[in-house]
Amino acid sequence: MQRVGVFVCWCGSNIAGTVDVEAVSEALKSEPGVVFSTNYQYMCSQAGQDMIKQAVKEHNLTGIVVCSCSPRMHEATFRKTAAAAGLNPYMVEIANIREQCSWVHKDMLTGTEKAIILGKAAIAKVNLNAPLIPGESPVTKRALVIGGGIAGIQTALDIADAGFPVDIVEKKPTIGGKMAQLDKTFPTLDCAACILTPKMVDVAQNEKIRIFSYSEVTEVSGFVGNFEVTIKKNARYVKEDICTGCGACVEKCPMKRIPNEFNLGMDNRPAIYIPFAQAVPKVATIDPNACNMLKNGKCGVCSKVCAAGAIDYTQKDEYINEKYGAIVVATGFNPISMDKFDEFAYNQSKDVITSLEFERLTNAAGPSAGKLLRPSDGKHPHTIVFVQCVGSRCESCAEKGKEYCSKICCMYTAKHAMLTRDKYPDTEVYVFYIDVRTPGKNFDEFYRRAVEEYGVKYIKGMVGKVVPEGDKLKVQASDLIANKQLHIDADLVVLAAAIEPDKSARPLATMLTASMDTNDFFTEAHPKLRPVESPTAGVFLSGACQGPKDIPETVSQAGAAASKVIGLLAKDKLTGNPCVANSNELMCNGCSSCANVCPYGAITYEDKEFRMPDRTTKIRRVASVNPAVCQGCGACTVACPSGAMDLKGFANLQIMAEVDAICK
Amino acid sequence: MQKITREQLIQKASELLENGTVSAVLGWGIGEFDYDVTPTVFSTVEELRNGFVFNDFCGANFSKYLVKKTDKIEGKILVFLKPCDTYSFNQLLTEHRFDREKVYAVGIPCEGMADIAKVKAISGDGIAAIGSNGDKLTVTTLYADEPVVIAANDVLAERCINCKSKKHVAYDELMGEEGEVIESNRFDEVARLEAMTADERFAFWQNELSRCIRCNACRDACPACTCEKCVFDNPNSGVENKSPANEFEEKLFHIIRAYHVAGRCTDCGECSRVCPQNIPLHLLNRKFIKDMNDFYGEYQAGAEVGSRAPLVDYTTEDLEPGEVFDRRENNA
Amino acid sequence: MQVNEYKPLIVAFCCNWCSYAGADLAGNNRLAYPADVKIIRVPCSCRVNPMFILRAFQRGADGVIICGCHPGDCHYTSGNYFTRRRMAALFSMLDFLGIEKERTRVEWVSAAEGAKFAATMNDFVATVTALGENKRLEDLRCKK
Amino acid sequence: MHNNKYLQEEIIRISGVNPSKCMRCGKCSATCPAYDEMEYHPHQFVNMVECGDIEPLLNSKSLYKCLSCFACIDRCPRGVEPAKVVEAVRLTAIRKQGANHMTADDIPAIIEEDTPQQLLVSAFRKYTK
Repeated sequence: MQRVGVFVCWCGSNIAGTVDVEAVSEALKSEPGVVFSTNYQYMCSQAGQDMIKQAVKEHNLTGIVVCSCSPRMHEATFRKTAAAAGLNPYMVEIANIREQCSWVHKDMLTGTEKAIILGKAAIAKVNLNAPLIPGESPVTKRALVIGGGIAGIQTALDIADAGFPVDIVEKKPTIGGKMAQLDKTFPTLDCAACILTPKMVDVAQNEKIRIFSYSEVTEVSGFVGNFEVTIKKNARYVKEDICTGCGACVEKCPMKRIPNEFNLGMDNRPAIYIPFAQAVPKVATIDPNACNMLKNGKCGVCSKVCAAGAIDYTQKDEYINEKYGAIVVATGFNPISMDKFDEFAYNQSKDVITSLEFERLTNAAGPSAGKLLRPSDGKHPHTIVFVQCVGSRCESCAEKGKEYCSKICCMYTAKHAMLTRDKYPDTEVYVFYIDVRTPGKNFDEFYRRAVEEYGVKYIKGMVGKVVPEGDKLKVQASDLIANKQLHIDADLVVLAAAIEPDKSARPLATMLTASMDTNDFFTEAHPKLRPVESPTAGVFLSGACQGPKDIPETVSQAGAAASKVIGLLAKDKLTGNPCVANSNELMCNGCSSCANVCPYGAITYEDKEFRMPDRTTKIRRVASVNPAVCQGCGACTVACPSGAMDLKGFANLQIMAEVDAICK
Repeated sequence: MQKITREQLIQKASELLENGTVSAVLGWGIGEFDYDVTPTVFSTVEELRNGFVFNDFCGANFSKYLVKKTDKIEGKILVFLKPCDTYSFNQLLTEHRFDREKVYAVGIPCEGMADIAKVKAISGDGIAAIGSNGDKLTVTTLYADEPVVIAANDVLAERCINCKSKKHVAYDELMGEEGEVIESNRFDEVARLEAMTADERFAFWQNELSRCIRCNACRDACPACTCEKCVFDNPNSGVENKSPANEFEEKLFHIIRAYHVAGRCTDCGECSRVCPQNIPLHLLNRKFIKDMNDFYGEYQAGAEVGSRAPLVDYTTEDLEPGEVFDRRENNA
Repeated sequence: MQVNEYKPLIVAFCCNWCSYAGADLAGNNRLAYPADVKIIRVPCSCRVNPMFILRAFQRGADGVIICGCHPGDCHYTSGNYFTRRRMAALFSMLDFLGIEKERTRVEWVSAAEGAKFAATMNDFVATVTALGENKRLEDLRCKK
Repeated sequence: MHNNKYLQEEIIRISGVNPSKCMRCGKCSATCPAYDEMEYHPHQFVNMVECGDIEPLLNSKSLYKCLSCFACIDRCPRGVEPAKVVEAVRLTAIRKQGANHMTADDIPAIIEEDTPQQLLVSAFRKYTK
């Protein structure tokens, strides 16, 4: 039994106006364990807190019950008071007699009666409280960034800048991501490569950063501060440390007709390739599905021309195990497939392209060396129709589109339209839109410039169908303002395809026990207040894996994620929430029910040897909770049939004592 | 009425003992009466010959015994499993309750077991011997001059009338022919109760549960109740309670027991078989099974090892607790 | 002499993150509901063991309500989904045993729904008051 | 604008369409093959029903220009189903006493030798009570 002190707060007249505080402190005096009971005007004031400290000393209190406002308000305050008085802070319980009593009941009699019952419940609970000490765990001072696009690059640079080592895992042969494929960037129109590639070089040259390109994460275990990760380095059949990236092999490779992923299949690359000139690492990679040597053992040209002797046809996938304190997910996005949008004739005509393909067509390093030419016949297009929201905001067609707004399309379409008119003033440019959404610094001005200065024809309405006819594309569309149906003979149709999270995100989320929404975007710990943290401690989110984002937003989120990681890695030890689940091994059946309901993967099993009453020993499978991972929800405690699993601070006996006190 | 005989089982067990595959046999042993068969561990062929029985009263589900027995015995233990027992066997494996490597499971066919209460209702008390002859039982009693002959089908246990499966879902070796999963009417009685008014149901259960003497036989026989320490025996659980002081505690015990095994109960019916007060306890379990099938899709505990029970799973579209009743009213 | 008006005893389990905060908000906005409702704070609605509910009835509660975050909003991501399944099964079972189904309820109340909290409690108290005393699950020894 | 609440609810009920789901993209009208024949276009049907501005639709010849090809239903990204709205307005119009759009007497004038009988049957289903 504790020695409990009860402190009833008046909260001025907030409580005392409807609750007879004197009667409450008097009534609670005779409760079991209570050795001291008083009331005071403002318990949370310095004087009130001093009163508590004084009482702890004078009456040797081991438990404190404060009947006051909501624990969400001042529980932390009174815990500090208790700690200052030399008590364990978790020996404090609050009876909420303001928000849940004096403020909702008008009558003094009922208010007082209820306050007494709430006080009794808190006393019953505190009698069963035990001092709790938060667990501590060490922090591995190294971060893992999964994904090497602009989000991952920025996060890694920022973390490395703070002095912590960072590894980037990128599944493609080079970092750079989607941004490397872009031509210009809105709203300032600087060239993507000019601002991205210096950052890529920074990454390559930063001593704190290691790049695992052409690699993927295959296994994650552990918890915040202590993750253990297995990284699979796919065999690229080229020794990374020896290859100089001279490109002789690429030039000489006889297998030249492999669709070039970097240019979205609009031109070809050889079987051995470097995705683009500024690739980091600038190392060749052999495509095992295309290389004759790897497939049939015939060829070997690259090996012969390689002066450095970097080609190694016998290279195997390599598995690397590393420990990390924090993991940042930056897996990015992809445009959705246009295969199911028959109405736009994407699969029927080469001249119906996606916006990302348009980027490559206008990029100086692209398949047409930056000249805007029709993919079908290489002629200059005179009429171009841009269609927005293709597959975005698409509720009825879940099998082909996405319900959400892809956010970036309005701006890049304005950019494409503007650049086209700028470079080729003889071109007619139409943009069909449902809404133009341009919130963001200098964004709306940018869009208006496209209309007002560059004469892009923005038409409110959607394109209904595109029919290839001869060398033209017959576009049938609505003009809702003019209330007309338009028929346009276009040379090129550009579809602003919706974007979706990368396919690798879902299996990764499972490995990380990080949660996702129905669209496979990672869920943030709090949509407003913790936007770059995943609910799983130690896992952070950067860029479009969390939701559609443009570059400025991605970079700022990347920086925010980095600062969270730095904050974590700067600590030598992590202090946990002490109100966590714990399993009584003597009663645990090892049945796995608890682990099945744990959202954090905090429960693991081990075989333990037990001494039986008959002096024999028995090896049993029992659960153990990792207090650094457990967040204290208590789902496991109810899943456990034997009651072996309990929650500190909200134990079965404590809650039942409250129930009993209320019902008595 | 069983297709497999005691002699065949003894022969199989002897073989496996002698060739060293197993070092012990978990089987049915002679009890005080012919209908009172006791689960027994046999270590020698001689013990088998003297003490092993197999008749129409061998309902006991041995799966549960494996939890404790596998630790006590060096080498493997042979266990005979009727089709319904194999579900419990799998469920216990799902819960990691025993080491599969230590068990040699022999699946045996089952034609349904007899309910001694039903036999007694026909023959009267004082049963001295029960013989089996084809599909007839010959019951000799102390008070009647002539033995009473009863059709085995007339005294079939409720759980066997509503048998859900003649298929073995786990075994190392199968004796006899494999059967099929059966479309049974096992939920009819639950549905009948559901159709009653709340007052009628309350009266029904009041009548049934008030007979409970808290002997714990249901719990002790239940293959899902294998807790190292039951909450009702644990002085630190806050709900320890060893004898029923009043009718509420019987209800509490049976509700909580049914809840604890919900999603894990394979509907083997041992609870009702062993109840000395003939309380239809299996209806509580079946209610949970029926509800979970209705709410979350068909699920048979123990049908496969490693499956996830409905109560430790969820979908974001699950129905709301309040909708449960609307749904029933709409279906009615 | 005036007959004493029947006052039910209601135990409300509220999750710390949404419903308990919703109850606080009801207080902040001075939205009245009967004093018969006594709130017990739990970290998440999934902490509520069926045992607690039966215990409350045993000790003389007339109604038990469990409040949690709306499905999808759980602070612990999935806790209330488990609550939803557990309570659907348990309440259906209590109904099967003939216990009035109106005595038990699950309600999702967010931290912003002070008005919903008060309205829910008013409604629940009215429903339970209409039912009268819980006689089917109480332990007579525990009665005053 | 005249808001006819009763008719509005009636049309929403008959069609089973929720016009407030429309996000005004106009893809229905963009895809409509009978667009030029119509005075009110598919997106306007949805919009006017949403506003309760029903009378002009009831009196419009557009009702009988819709081919019921369902292209609008297929293309609508929000699942609004404009053709069902047109159908519901048409039903509302012809359900009035004597408001049949076609009578048996009209047939001989428009019939041709190779007119399939099925066409007449469906036309009757569509245009008469």
